Amino acid sequence: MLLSTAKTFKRGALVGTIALSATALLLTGCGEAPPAAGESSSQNPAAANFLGCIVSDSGGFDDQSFNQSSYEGLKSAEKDLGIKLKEAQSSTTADFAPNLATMASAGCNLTVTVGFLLAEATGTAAKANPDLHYAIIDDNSIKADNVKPIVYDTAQAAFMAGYVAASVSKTGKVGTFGGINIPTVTIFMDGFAQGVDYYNTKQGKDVKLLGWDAKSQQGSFANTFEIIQEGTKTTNNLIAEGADVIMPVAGPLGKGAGDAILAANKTGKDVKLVWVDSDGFLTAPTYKEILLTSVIKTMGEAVEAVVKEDLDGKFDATPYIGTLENGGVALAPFHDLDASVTADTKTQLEEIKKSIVDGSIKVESAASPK
Amino acid sequence: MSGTDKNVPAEQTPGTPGAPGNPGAPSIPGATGTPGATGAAGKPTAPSAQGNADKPGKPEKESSASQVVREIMSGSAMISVLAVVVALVIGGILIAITDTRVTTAFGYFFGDPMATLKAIWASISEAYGALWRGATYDPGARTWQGRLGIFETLTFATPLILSGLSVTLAFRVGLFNIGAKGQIILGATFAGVVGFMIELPPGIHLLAVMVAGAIGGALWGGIAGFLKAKTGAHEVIVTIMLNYIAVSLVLYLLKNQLRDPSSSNPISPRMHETAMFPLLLGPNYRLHAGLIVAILAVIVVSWLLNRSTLGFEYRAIGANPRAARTAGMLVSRGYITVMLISGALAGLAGVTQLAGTEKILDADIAGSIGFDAITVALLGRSKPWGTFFAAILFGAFKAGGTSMAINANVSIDIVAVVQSLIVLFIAAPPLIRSIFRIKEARSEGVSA
Amino acid sequence: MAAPNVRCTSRDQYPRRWAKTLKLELRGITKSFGTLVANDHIDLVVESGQIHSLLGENGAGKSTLMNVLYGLYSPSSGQILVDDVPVNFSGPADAMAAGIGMVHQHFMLVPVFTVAENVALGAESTSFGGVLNLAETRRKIREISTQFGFDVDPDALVEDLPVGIQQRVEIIKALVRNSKILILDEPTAVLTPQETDELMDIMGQLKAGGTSIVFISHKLREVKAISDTITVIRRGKVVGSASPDASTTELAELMVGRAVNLTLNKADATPGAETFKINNLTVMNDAGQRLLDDVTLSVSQGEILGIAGVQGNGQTELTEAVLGLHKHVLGSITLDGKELVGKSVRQVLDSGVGFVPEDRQDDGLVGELSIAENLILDLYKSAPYSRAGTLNRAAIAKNAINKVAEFDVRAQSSQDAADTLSGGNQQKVVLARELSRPLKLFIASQPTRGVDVGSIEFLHKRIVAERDAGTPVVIVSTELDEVLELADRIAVLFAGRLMGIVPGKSSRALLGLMMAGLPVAEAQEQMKSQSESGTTEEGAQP
Amino acid sequence: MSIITKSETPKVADAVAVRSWKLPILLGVLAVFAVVVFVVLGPSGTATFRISQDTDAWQVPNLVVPAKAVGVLVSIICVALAYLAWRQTRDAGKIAKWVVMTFAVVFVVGMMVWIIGGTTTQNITLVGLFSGAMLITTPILFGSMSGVLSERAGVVNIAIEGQLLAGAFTAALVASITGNAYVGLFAAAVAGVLVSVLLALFSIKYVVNQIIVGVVLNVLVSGLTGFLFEKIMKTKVDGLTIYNQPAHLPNISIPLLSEIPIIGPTLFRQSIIGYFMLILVVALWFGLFRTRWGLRVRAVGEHPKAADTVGINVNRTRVLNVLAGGAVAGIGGAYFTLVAVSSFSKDMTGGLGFIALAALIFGRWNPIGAALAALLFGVAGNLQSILSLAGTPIDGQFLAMLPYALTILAVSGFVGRALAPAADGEPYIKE
Repeated sequence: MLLSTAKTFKRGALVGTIALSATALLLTGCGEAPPAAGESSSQNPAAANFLGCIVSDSGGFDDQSFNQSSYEGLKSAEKDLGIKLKEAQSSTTADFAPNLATMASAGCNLTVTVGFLLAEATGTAAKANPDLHYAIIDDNSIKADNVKPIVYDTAQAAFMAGYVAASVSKTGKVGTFGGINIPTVTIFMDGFAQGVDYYNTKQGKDVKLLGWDAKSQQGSFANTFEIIQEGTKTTNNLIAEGADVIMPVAGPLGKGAGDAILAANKTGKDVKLVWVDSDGFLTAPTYKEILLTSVIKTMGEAVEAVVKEDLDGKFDATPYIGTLENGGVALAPFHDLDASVTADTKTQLEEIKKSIVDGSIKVESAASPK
Repeated sequence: MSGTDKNVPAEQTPGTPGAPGNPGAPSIPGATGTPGATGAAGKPTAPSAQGNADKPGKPEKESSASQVVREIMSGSAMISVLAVVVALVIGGILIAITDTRVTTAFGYFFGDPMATLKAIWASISEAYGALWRGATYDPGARTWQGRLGIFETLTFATPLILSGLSVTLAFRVGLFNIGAKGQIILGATFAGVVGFMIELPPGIHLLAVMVAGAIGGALWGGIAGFLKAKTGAHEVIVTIMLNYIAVSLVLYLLKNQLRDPSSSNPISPRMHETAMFPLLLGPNYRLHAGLIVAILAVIVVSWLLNRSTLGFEYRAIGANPRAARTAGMLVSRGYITVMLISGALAGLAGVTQLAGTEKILDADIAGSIGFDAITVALLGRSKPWGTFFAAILFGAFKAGGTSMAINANVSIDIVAVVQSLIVLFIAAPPLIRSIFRIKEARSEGVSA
Repeated sequence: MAAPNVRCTSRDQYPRRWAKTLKLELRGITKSFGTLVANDHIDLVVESGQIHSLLGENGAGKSTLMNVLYGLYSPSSGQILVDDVPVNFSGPADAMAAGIGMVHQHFMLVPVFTVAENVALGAESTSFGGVLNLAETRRKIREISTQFGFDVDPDALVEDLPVGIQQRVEIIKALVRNSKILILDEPTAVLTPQETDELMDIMGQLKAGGTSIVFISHKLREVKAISDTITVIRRGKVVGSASPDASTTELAELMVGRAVNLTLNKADATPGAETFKINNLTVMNDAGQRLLDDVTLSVSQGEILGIAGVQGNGQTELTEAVLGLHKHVLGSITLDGKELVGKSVRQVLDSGVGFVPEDRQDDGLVGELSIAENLILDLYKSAPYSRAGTLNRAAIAKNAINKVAEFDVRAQSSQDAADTLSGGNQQKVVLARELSRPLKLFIASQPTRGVDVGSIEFLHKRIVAERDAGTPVVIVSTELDEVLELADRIAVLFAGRLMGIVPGKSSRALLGLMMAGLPVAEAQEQMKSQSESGTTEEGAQP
Repeated sequence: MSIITKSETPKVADAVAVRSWKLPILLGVLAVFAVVVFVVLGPSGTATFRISQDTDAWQVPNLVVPAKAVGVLVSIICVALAYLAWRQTRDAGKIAKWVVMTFAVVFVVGMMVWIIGGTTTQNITLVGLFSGAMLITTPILFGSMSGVLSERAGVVNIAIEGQLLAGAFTAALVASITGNAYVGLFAAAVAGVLVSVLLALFSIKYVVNQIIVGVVLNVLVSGLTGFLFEKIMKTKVDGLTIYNQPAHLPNISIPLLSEIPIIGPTLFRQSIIGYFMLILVVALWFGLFRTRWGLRVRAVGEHPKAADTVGINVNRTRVLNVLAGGAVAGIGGAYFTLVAVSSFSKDMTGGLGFIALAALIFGRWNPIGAALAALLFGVAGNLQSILSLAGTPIDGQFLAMLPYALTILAVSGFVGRALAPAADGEPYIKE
């Protein structure tokens, strides 16, 4: 930590703001002025005029979930394709419409909106600006020529996660909890539940799932996507109830869950974490040692792809539905905990994936995109 | 409370820290509201009876021109303007020192000092430029809506006017209504029930929605008023708690009774077209007829406070509930009715949000309006028209803040910083005076 | 957290409490608040071991001066010398360290603390680490109590104690701090005549022990009775000094600055029908304690009934119950045969009751509202001041101009806030409002408290005029002089009970005994036996 | 003296004629509720309370009770007590304290059994309930101690939320930069003090209404931390948000004590902040009621003028107390980012500062009372989470309302009268 801090001091970028120490300021103030440089040249002249924009929901771009993944997708489009980027975070529902309006008046060629909550505002903005393109993540309700819905059948990948979770559980209990009881969350939990059930049927075991009852669609929810310690609290309770593999579906609260597990493992437990949305091994390396796997939604890739299509003049409004088949959803590698998953299980997972793709295993969730 | 008569040694009377020099000037918000004076203890430390006899008349007025100038300079209007300026300057400093261009340029400050200054200028002018253009007029914007940000400003101001009035009115009766948030939520919920569950002919429908919203807000405000009147429960605590309860309640309803049946998300169906405020400037702008409702509300509240017997009761209760009671006014009824009206105003703010801009009810309908309402009322010095202009200023901050966040990449959180600083400075005129070295118009014994 | 400038009286000094006396001198003390000069070049010498009285009207600047002396205010100019050494007080701690103690007019006791805690506060005995050692304080309290014959329980909560005892606690507080100069600010305001006499005794004992006393009062009789020297203050200036032998009239003229008529010229009452009756009135607080217990009395038209008693013996409750301000009321109150109990304040006022509350600032006026608005504070709903819920500003302004002129309210403009007025003018506003409509009953509590002598005369005349117009009048006052002056009959309340009703010309001694809790028959009995044995008390002369 | 001593005080009388029916009515309603809900709608089967965790060295057997039978028993007791309360009110004008206390305890037991019996799993870990509650209780408790400190001295502290948030933010930032959690902890205390400086400056020096200052400071801190979070903490260096990866405070188990059932895991397996909290509560209670400092602080909060006349510097006492409160709340804020979770997020205090205010009132401005109230709110909050795991039919939103509803009842006088220090919120101005 000290080392990395030292590195930053050299960078000099943020030092002045943070350290506020006169000495540091003097030291850094003695640097040399850089040569006046022109704008960095972009690879593609068309791209340089292309404005890609993104509007988050109240989770913000650091939610380690769909806002972040989508944002990173657009970021890599900026880097890879050379487009320009504008971003807006919404802190309340009332921010959606004005954010979208400002994007339109700034002339955004493509605006990505993240989350079903933005559907109303996105629909309105798309109607008002028929010449601009929109893509909305996790919503398939808007029917318009200039709006591309991007949705995921996440239950498919979550099914595999449920299966593998059940297989590694020593206590015979696995757990999950959500941020808020909404479809984009419960679809994970439905798939996970069915994966556990499938494992029980196949292996003749009785692994219990805590925190979600697929039949009644009721379960454990933190009622927030923002207050991280609620994730810690819920995870502690799951651990106390005996769960030893836990899948939080609550954006930033996943960090709270990870912290709870790290703390519990210090007291002699052996609890594992299943990350969602992105590969947690890469996005949340703090939890490497407890990370069993992740249920990935490839939103970043999807966003970048849509940008590329639009840039190439190939924008179309057909919904993109991410599945195991097209790689839109996937189960991440086991990374450091590879050893905890038996070879048998790995083989079975491969078979399950095939069966889901060919339809012989039906993963059903009320929340699955139609 | 800040400096009204009661807690000051009587001899000190004319002009206390809270009351700016100008004799006719409004005392600062807290002074008019005196929530604390009626609060927990309710017994002001009365100055000695003997001392009161010492209270002098007003000192004679100078008539020189310089005196006039000084009066204007130290008057409340000038304080307000200067408070805004200081807050913006502090905001600008924050923007500059967190801008990587500035910090980078500072890295070679001694090599090229101008570069740092240029970077600071670029950083601040970009941010505030975007703020200004977003709030008023932006010739470079692509869409008409973006070009005339002034209408966005008014759109944002609409619920702020109504909820600000809600806080203002309660202030004047000595109650501190922190519950605008809950009242907005309840107002919007009631309005929603009428707006998307019932079909009515145009005109009547909107009217019914407004009435329902007002009732919803009044109900929530009324609880606090009732408990204050009947049990003495401090309205600040009760309204804060009611805010949380309102959020939980509406979340529950949105998951069950009020949920859009075609969706499994906790949001309501869309309002019927007949239940919505007509757009004032066509589909290009979000500005809706709710603004007219808000302006009418300002006029009504202004009349209520200054010209009506009810308002006379309210002012008397707010300034001295015991004297009001002795004069035959029903203080508890005053508390209840004012919280009903105050709640109804906040409820109407919820209606303008739902039936004006949002169209769909979700648990977040109140956004930050509830707390902004408090700052708006404070900035407006608890006067109806003051609240109106304060709401427009904050609406401009909101509209401009969006543009600033997107076009200058400055987080909109800075707006909250600037707004709260404005209120702090306005509440403490001596601080602003000392910053600008303004002498007070009249000599007085301040200093605590 | 201990404020460093607090110097606790060290224990080894304690036995020497009476060993030394102090002389106090004020030279050219001036204290101004903004443009107001409360004290103007005041010179004063208090010789050691003397009782020096400071006489002045309400608002003459006595309290301000004493607050300067006690370090609460810092003087704008001038010097304080203790034993000829100039001192500079930055706070009460310094004054206490210099040996000055003060018993404030409004007791400076924390109601929810015990006696011991109050006495300890600021001069705490502590053991290791700042832990309170109240045992030491209790011991000191008992010691002083024994010496002066106080009966004070160190562990009683102050809020449960009667005011007389609270005053003892204040004196103990000063003595524990080794005060050699004691300032008593209007100490008799809350006492019965007998308690006043006892206080005089204590002052005598203290003086004998070497303590110098500054006695502040506007009551000529007391000042004459106890002082060694008298200094008179008017409008912030020393206007003269006098010996205790000076005549009452001389002192009064010195104090007021002109010839004053100490007795009110009023005709004898010509009582008419008994229109106002109180029967078996009991008032309770929320806890069920009886603040007023089974009181029965009646008042006739054209008669003034004075209600005497030490503050806090049910007078406030009596008047407030008539107005309808109390929740728990048993019995009946009738005016012209109509029951008032259970009616709202509005209804009571509308039935023709004029009411002047005890505390005009808290209950009588809304300071932030204008004088004009205060003049219609309980009339705003009636014509011509409002119509259909809308205020008629012109009528309100016109009324204000008339009333200000009639009652001689000294204000720049009737649109000024009421709290810019002086106490006397505020009281005039309240009386102007209450006397400006046809009344069937007029009740005034402490009608002249804190009012200068000039205004007192005026207000008294207005009240008598109301009586002469045929209105039944009830006057509540803790100033026995005022009751004696105004009342045609006097009722005495003690601990919420009526001790009896006596004629307006009754003796001070009799009233004093009743105020101390003796029913009228017993009091008369005791008077008789005392006059037989020839031990007439000093305060017994009317 | 004779006359005074023999005289009665005016406050003699009997208390018969004035009765408050608030409490008997409340108890009656609850008793009816108990009969209807616990008996008529009561679950069959058992309710299991697990007392030990499987990792505990000292295992205590589970407590298993028949739900319906307990429901019947509880209802009978509740009805009987409500009747007793009614009779006592009628006859004596007031209710004996034990009646209300017993009623409360019995009712809560009945409620718990009913809820647990109604869940699908019909069991609950008590240790999980309490130790998990600490996650919420700790910041609430620190916040309410900040409130105790400033309000006992007469300054209303609505800015607790802001103090907590400032502490959480600063702890995260400084602990990230320095890599040392203890430095972060110290910085958090400083940040809390800085918020207090503003509170003191505006409310004491400029005598601005204390509630206004508090409300505005909350907005200010929220905006400021939000802004700096966006501008600084989100900065990534080599893909890592290096300004938002605070070092953690380790948990320290106290040998033996940590093995006591329920209490051990709840109180004696905590970080240094947790132990500081325990000490703080006791120290504040002792300090306030047993030391010179406390006597003076209470005097300043009750009757500042009286304190002034005995040489206590009222405004200095107030300022120092407000500052100390800020430090305490700042440390409470550090708990969020140094113990509870491992990074800062916007507005992460989520209104716990306001609940701290509620706990302060609920606990009647007494450190011990406020601590118990904080525990109650923590348990209520965690119960919601645990019950949703156990599969309760009760909607979580209603449990979420519980602390707020309780607070309203408390300030309305249904749960005992809450009396603030007499001069709380009153500025003290002397010439």
